[in-house]
Amino acid sequence: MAVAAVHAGGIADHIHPEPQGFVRRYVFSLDHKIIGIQYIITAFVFFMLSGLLAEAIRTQLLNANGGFIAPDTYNEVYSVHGSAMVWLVIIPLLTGGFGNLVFPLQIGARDVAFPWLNMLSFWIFPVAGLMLFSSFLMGAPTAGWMEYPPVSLQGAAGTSMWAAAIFLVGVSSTMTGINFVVTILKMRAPGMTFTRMPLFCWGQFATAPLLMIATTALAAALAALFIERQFGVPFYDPTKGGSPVMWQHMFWFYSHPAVYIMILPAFGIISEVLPTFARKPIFGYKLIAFSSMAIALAGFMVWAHHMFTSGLAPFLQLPFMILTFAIGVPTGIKIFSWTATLFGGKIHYTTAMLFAIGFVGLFTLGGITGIFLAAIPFDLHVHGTYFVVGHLHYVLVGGSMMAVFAGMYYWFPKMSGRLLNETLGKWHFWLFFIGFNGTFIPMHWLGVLGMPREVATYDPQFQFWNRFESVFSYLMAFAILIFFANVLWSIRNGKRSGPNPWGARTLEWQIPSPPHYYNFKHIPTVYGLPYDFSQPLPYKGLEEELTDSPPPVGVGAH
Amino acid sequence: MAVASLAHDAHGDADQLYIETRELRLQGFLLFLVSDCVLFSSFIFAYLYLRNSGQGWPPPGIHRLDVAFAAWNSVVLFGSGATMHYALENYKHGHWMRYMWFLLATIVLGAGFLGGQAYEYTHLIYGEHVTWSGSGIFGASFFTLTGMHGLHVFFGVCYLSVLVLQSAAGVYTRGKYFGITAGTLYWHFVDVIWVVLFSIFYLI
Amino acid sequence: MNIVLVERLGAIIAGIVVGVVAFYALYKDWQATGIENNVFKLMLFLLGIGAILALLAGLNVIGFAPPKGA
Amino acid sequence: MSFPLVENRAQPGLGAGFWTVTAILTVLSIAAIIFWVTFPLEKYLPAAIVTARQVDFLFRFMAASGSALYIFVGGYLVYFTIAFRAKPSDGPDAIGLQIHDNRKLEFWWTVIPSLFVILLSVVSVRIWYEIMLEPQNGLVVEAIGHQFYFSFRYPQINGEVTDEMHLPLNVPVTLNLTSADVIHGFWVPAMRLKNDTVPGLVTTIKFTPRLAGRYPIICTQFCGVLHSEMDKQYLVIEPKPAFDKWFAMWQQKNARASNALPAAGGAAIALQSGNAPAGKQLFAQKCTACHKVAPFNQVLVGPGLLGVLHDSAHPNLVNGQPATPQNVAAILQNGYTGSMGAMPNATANGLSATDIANLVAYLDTLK
Repeated sequence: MAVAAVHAGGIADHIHPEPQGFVRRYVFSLDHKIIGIQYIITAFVFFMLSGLLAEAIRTQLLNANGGFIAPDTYNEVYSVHGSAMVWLVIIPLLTGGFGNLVFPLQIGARDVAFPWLNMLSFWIFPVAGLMLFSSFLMGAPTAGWMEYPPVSLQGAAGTSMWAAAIFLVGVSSTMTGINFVVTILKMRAPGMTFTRMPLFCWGQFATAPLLMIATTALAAALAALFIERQFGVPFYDPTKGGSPVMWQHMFWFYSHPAVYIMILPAFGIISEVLPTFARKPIFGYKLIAFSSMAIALAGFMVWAHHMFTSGLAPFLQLPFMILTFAIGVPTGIKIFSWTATLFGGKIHYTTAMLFAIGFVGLFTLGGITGIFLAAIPFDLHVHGTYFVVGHLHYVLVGGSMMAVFAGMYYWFPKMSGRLLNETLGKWHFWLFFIGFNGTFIPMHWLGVLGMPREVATYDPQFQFWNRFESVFSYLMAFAILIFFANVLWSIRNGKRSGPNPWGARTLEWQIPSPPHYYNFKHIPTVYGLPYDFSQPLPYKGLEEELTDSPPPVGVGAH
Repeated sequence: MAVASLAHDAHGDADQLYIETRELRLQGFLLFLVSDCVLFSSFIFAYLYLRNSGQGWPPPGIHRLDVAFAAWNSVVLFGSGATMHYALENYKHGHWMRYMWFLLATIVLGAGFLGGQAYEYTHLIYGEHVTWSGSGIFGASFFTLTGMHGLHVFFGVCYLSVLVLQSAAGVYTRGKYFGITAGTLYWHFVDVIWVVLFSIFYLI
Repeated sequence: MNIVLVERLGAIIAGIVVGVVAFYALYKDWQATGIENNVFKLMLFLLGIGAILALLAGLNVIGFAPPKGA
Repeated sequence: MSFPLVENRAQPGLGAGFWTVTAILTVLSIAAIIFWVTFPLEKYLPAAIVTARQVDFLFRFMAASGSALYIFVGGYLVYFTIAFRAKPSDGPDAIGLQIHDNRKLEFWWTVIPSLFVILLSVVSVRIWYEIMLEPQNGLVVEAIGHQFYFSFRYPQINGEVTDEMHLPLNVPVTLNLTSADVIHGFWVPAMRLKNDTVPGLVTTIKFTPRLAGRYPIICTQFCGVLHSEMDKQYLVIEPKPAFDKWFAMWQQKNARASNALPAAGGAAIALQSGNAPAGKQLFAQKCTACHKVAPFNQVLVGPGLLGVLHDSAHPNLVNGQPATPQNVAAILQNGYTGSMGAMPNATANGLSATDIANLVAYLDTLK
């Protein structure tokens, strides 16, 4: 891959003058770091909103005949909870938030390839989020985040609003995907070949094509649903010749790559945090990098393992089962490599490290129940039950959200120049860990015994475990409130962190935090993988970064 | 045509920064076309899935489409593809007037294709009462797919007419003409999509 | 001061403040060229339109008000 | 000059602590395997059909191997975190062993999981075959999903059974599933088996009941506001004599109830010989909205009509009558409101007697 050769006045040297005025610096900013923080803040607002919905669900399930909210309101609550968490919290946080904030710094670029496209894709996201939550005013979607027709065809007006909102978020994801692919391919620092790129960038490089290709497949399905609901064009309505199973194909063809969009950046975060706090290089760099690509590619070929019970021809289900088992192997390699990274290290128990180790522990459990679900005979038993709900929360909350918390504690100093409070962080971790496990372990057992998914009332025999889960879910919610308090408190009076509080070796820690708007005064040249702590840093040209000499502004300014 | 050659032709008055950002913009635009292509292929999957899940095709009560007329319409569109290609080549070699004529020819042919589509739609809807939501999965898939393609062609025609105005106003110089390259790529993309749509709707 | 009035007042004030900021910034950067600035101007214009809509909604000019009884 | 990724760093011994922990983890995982193998799953969830036990076996196999794997991974994770912590004596910038990778270890932890994946695939496919290749020739029952209840159709009982589904012991069953409105999920946890009832599609599950008892039927695919209420119906598996008594009771009940058509041949419609091409023309105008010219199980609203008058194995008409030209003509004349929607009668369709004759003649040509 030809590395962007350095010519006089090229992208590497071009520093545009500092943006002036409040609107240009903070509202419609072109700076990937500000856009990253905007993504993170908006995503955490939506995280709080759909977290409230989650607690409404748990309160409703406190007793077998419900009674907290009416059944149709309950259906709206869990549908918007699912949709908001997937499309408005985890995907934007991992791809838009951390993606924008960190990986351009790590590859030694001044900004992403198309800053205006970055700004545009951010500003679509809060609008789409408000559209999704406004669907409550007109009868929100009730058929879960999957919205299977024909039920979703009978839904209230909110289902069309849901389709439009998710279409918009899809457009924003596609634009981010294009932006990131071009940035990683073309704008790495000179000397940074692919095998010298930090693993978080590998995570983004594996995710960006998924963002770009898979999302448009969903856009077509949503457009067809919208047209059918508004103009009666029969795509999915069986009485007019359409086929509801077709929606499932088109939806899951997007949604399985989407779950890999939600976990590959999380793998990237963990592969950055673990070696830094174990003070030793990541174990098996090449294997982790290539297994991310393998997972991203295989993600396109397994979508029908969500449809083993929906009338798919029996012989057609076998390849999907075996391919899904096969994806377990690269994921296993990553988990073993992370565990091996801790071997022989000097481990510092910072909160980010606790979350990273917690991630490896919990995600592995989610991965194993995923293999259970991939086996057709067992899936015929537990499809559409709380076993599935347990599995997906283990990989999404125990996986992606733990990695997001690890990322927040790790990169908050780089964002704001201040450290998050460690004692509050420890409280947050331990209460979250206990609350999370208490909430989601019993779900596996309820699923096997016979509690179906998406139900407002259930068989009284499951009442004990449901109450057990609800109590622990309150504990988990309280832990997350501690996190928000920690962030709000630390912005003003957290300990000053300086450029490199963790002694990390990737490029973003060699420049002041928060970094200048132009990131690097002179783009460094990279001549090695930075992870070996016993070697000097493999970068050249970073001498002036920490001095306060003025940047060479205006060279080649257009 | 080698994509790289598009970006590395005569530099003219473009400075180093423009050359490097042009490569980025070219790659970004191509990836946009890829994602748009996935949008079409998802709808094509839906059409083919519906087609062989139901009864014979076209469904009873709907006649086969008029292949002859559509074939002529496609020739018009492919012709506009050719004129667009010549427009770009002439621009690169500096024959400015010929570039303008070929660009105008592309716009006329593109509009002609849209006219042909409009005629076929009115004939189908009012003549044979085959409507978008009224005639089952045939109406749904045919009108949605060809309609979406038609919208893309319409947007292409608008973009090219803006291109004509900009070229007349002298926006594009010897070295800086990415707008024209993007327009050509988009137009060829729209042609390729029509090749696929024409074959799956009219030929099989 | 019932809730409807509070909402209307909020909409009017926000509409005015955001509208003024948006159109002032738009006026100041009107000459800027280049794709980044053009998109920036487009977003400012949309923000201004949104502010005007909020203002009109606040003044009860547009938007269906809930019937008197509700 | 790039940094070679080699492991010539001083390769430390694994240390005594490592092997003691490994021993403990092995004991723990053996205990976990024993736990899962001996776990009395059937005490909590009876195994109502023959293949339920195979699914339990697969569950125990995966649970045991999964627990063992998780105990090792989790165990080493916790052990390394505690054993290799930065002790205060190490000083602030102490660094760990700079191991980049270990080709041999990486080789084994790619090969072993791949072998396990192959083993798991073989086990799963074998059990999947047993579920799919259940005998065909048993009792054929239809379960139809409605918004918020399941109804069942048995051969020789005309009309539908809407309260409970009864099945005789040890008689292979072929259950055809379809739906009248939206997608439901027909699941009996005791059978470890489920399938969605998709409107416009007939899916089948085959099984052989082995244990008498009353087992709940639960809807697992969201189907509307009262989806959570759709767990009130039961599948009752009982010995043959009890089943026959129940079956006979329902035959009388439905025979009296269905007044749509007299049970016997009834007043046979005076059927002249119709002209098929005219019938074909009529069929295209009037019938294609709900019927396809396709095999019986290709359901649009009504079933496919290919070979309706010729296919001996063709189930009888929706009103329970055998598919003879007279009965088809009768149903065309009088229409029928069944579970799958309403078949309009002749007046609603605007069919004269000759039209009916032409249609029947055309249906006759559909081999």
